[in-house]
Amino acid sequence: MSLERPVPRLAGAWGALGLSGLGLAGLSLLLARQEAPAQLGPAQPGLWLVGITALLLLGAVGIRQSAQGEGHPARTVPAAATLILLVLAAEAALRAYAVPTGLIPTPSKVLEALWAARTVLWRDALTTFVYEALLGFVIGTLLGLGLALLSVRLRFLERGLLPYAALLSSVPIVALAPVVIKAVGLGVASKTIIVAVTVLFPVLINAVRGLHSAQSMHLDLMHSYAASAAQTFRDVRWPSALPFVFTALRVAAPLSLINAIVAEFFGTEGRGLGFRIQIEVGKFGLDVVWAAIVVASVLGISFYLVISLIERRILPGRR
Amino acid sequence: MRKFALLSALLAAAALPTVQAQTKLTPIRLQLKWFPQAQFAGFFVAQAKGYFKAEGLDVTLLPIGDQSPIQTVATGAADFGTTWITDLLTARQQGLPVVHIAQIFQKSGFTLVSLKASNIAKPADFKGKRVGVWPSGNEYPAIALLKKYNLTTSLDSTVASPSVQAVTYPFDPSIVFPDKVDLVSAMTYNEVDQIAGLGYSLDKLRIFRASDYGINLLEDLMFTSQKTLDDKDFKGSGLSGKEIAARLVRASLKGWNYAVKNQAEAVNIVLPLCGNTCKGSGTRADAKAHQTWQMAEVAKLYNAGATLQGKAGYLDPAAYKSNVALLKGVGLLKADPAAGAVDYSVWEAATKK
Amino acid sequence: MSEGGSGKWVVGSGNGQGRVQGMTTLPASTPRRVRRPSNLLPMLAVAVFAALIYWPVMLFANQGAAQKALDSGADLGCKTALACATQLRNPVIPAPGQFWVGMRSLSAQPFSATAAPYNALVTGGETLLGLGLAVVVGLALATLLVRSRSFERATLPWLVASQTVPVVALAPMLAVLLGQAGVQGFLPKALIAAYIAFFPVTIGMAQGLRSPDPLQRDLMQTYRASGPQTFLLLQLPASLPYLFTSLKVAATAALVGSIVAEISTISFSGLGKMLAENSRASDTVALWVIMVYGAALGIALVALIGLLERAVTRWRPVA
Amino acid sequence: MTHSLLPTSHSPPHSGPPIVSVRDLGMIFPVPGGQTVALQDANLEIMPGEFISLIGPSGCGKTTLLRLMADLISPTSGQLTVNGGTPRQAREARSYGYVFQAPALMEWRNVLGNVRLPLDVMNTPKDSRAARAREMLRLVGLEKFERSYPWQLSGGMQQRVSIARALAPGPALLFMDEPFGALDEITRENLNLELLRLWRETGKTVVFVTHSISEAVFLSSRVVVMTARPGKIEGIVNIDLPQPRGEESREDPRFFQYATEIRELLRRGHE
Repeated sequence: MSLERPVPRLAGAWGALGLSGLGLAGLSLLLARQEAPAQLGPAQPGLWLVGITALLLLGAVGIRQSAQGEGHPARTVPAAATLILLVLAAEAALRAYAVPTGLIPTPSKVLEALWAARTVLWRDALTTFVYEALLGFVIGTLLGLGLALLSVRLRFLERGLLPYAALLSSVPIVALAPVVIKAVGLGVASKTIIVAVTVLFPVLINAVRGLHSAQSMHLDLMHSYAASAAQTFRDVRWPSALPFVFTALRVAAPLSLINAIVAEFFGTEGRGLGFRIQIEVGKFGLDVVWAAIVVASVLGISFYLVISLIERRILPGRR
Repeated sequence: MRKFALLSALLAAAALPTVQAQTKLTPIRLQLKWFPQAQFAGFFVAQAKGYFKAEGLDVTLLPIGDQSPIQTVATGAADFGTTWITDLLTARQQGLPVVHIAQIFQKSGFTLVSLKASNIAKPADFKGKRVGVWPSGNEYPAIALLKKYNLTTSLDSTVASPSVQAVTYPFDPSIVFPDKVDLVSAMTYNEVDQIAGLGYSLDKLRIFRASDYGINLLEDLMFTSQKTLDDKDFKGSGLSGKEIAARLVRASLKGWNYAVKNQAEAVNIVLPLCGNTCKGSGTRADAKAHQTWQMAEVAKLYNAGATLQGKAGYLDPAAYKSNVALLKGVGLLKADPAAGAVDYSVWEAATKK
Repeated sequence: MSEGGSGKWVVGSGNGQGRVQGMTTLPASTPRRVRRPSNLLPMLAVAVFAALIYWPVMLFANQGAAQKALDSGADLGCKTALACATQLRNPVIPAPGQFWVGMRSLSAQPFSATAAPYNALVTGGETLLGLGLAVVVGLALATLLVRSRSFERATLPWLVASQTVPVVALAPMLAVLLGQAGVQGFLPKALIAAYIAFFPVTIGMAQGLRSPDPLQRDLMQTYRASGPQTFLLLQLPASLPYLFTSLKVAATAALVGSIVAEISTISFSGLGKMLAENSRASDTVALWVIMVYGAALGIALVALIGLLERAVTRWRPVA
Repeated sequence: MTHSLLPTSHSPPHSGPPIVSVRDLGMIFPVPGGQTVALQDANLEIMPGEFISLIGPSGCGKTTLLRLMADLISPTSGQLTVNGGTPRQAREARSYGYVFQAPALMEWRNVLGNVRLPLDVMNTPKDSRAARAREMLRLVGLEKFERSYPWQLSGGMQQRVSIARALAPGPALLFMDEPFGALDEITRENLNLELLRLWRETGKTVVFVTHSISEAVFLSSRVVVMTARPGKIEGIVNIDLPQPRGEESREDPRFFQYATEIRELLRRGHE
């Protein structure tokens, strides 16, 4: 579709990117002196903003040029440069407008908080990610797969239960959190259960869909070999179901972390990223709040990537 | 002829604003700290009785859930707000230019409640117990109280083995009490009655009022942003922000004075305004009864301290100083707030005192 | 519940996703067009079974809570845990009678400010507006992604990352910032819903815009069709089925978004606001009623999108 | 777009300048780790009114040659003129119709809408589009199906729609890339007859890519035999069977001679 120049012009790209990045970093440093304002609103925000926008545009040109071609840098530089430039621009803009930390912290403040609160955030992440999200994810997946196998074997169950599962999957599960926490308690277990329930339905629905996706030609082939039901399952049904299951898992992975955090808003025993966010919001420690969000985000992406990696390992050559 | 008519119409339109400046009401958004309930009776009364209008103000009262009103005011989404002093001072520490202008409640209504059967007789007994607190900035009275008795909580991330296990939950005491915690947070005017509604009549409860133990962290106060106070012509009203603030405080205090004197009437004004939050819980799930309780309790918080000396709305400097000391003690404040944190001139202009 | 008989050309099969590796579920092609027996009877049987076990499950859940309350000396107006189980004022699971009373009291005057139907309509409206915004943004982003490889390389990783950010943590701040810009009331919640919904829509649309086969593109080239003509006559109609599939996924998420936004921002109405209020007032029965309304709303939204899909993509064979 | 579709006196071949002229044409595709010579030193002239078939094994460059003529790709060497200009000019003048291996119909347009598509794109007068599309449908015998959607038609019917679509703007030149390759033998022979009738009635020049020797002999006035690796033109066979042709033409002894000749050429290229 897009007619892009075939000649990589990385050299020019580096120039534009470097200039833009250095400019934005310089602006931020210049503006650093303008901290601790008496009130919202800068001296000359318009002027600063024009500068920031101009540098961003320059960076955009650089990003465009660096994205040409098929080399490794052409595939990695643009995304990295986008992040770096946007972070720098946010830093400069927030400083130009002298936005207080209690409202939106500058990226540098968030980085500082990330470092200063590293042990606390590490413990919180451990609770939220490992015990709530990951455990709930595993339980929900296993339950979903089990139910899927069961309902594929028992047609009655499939026809009676699955329509409800599909309906339930369009129910906002957050509404469940207060009730589960009330019934189960404030500890980690209630969050694990909530995550498991949110993972269960998509896995169940996709697994059943996948188990039915086997091509009839393949099934006929197995039939012609007089293969047993177990063999047919192992060699045809299960492999054709896997891509569907992995699609559900990839969606569910980051979602399980987010749901664990949401569930923590409804009660904790004093641990977890959701708990930390609530506590720090109360103190207007928004730098720590954003640090927690960054941690959650990085964990969510990593979880997603790991699932994708496993998928590629298990389904070689299918993607 | 036509041309002339048009011209005169234009002239009239141009003249209008100056003529209307006296009669046109200035729109004001006042951010309450919670959903509508008798906790804010004074403001609702001022609204219903036309006290705001008499001051030339057209006030919209905004409700909020468990967030801080500070942010809505600091960003200009609201012009004025009510909040707790802890909230205001921590916000200022983080660079949010908000200013205290009037103190409505002169006494803290924060309590920790336990069952008498659990044999917790004094704060020292809290050691090793489980305490339920509300996150998002409402946990500090509890922390300060515990701190006073050298107890540490799991809310403090620097403490390796806390002597009290704190749990967080979203306000509803029935989620945790009494099976999941030994002590539960409760405001005298709200949750105490809710707990009673769960089937624990007051004689079965032991109520530790923070104020009884010298932890009198002030609650509902009125504040605004520095920007509003510095405004020379607030929203084109021709009046300065300070003058508007003074009028708002004057009308609000008038409302409050009326509400605490005529509690039944105030409750009747509040009832149609609050939705599902009006009702208590359990056996006391009756909106009117619960709001009547609330009004009576709130009146006690209003009629205390400076109010008793005829200075309703005044922030007693001694109380303020002890509040700051408390918050520094629990590590929430790193230093004394700048002098600009409290602006007494608004209250003085409002009360002519 | 399958997308049965969607025709050969809906090629998304749960794994092949072209350049964009989305996190969204895909239109599954289950090309069998066999008339299956009605699910009504099995569904009914499952419903009856669920109704039958509801009572013992409810008794079990509430009896424990009642026993604990009685043990701690509460006066519940009943003597034994079993007797109390059906009349707790804030039960873990409401007895059918309690639920019915709660349902009636919250639905009696359907359009009063405290009634569930009215608030469900508000939430539904916010969600629909959010979905509408998501479609606009998603279409714009998808067009850019498909048109420009530079844009795709620079932004796609961050679009994926945006979905790992716990929006609930951001919702209050987002609402405050929007409030500063004068955006208040209905719109901030719709925007938060849109934030959640835009990603699946973007990925679905990008896939859809790429879905026309090369021959169809060549055909347009032989006509010397302009870029906009190819877009309007080929790519856009080809992407519609993908759009609706992704919208169904997005609808539930957007609903969660607007409910959470109602809980955590200044809100005068909506199911989320009701949820917050009633949770403060310890009214569990009301929470259950609101949950049921939320579930019905989720199902209604998905059904509405399904209807719209049938109306817009009338060329597709009926399953 | 001025070409009439109505039966004209069938202009005899080899009159006037060639409508397509191919000179020393070469096409090289880059592939991972090297390059593929898809077409080498191709030379060919196509006269107005001719029915030319390109035949050869997979990879002999026959589709490449057709796509070069249609300006769907650009050559790496040599000259190519179509309709007296460059292929690009020919495409931009919308002077040819193209029928693909698959029908490539728009699933969301009904049969009539699909035939109307080129008219919509080319912005012909709005009020005449539907009439024109119906006329084309009549020509391929599908006038009763104008409201059907593609999925409701058989493969053969779909391909007929795509032929009607290619004819709709009234081009003088028709490029057909194995249009009947995916169809069964009976359907294919029927469509062959129908195509011949269309060719006779409309006087178009057809360039037709096929795998099938008998199809090529039956349809063409000349058959261009191509061989693979590298793709090149092995020889050109004049098919001198009488017109109009019908089922009986397949029984003609010369039919078999031509088929044998083509087979020999193909074999020679294979060795």
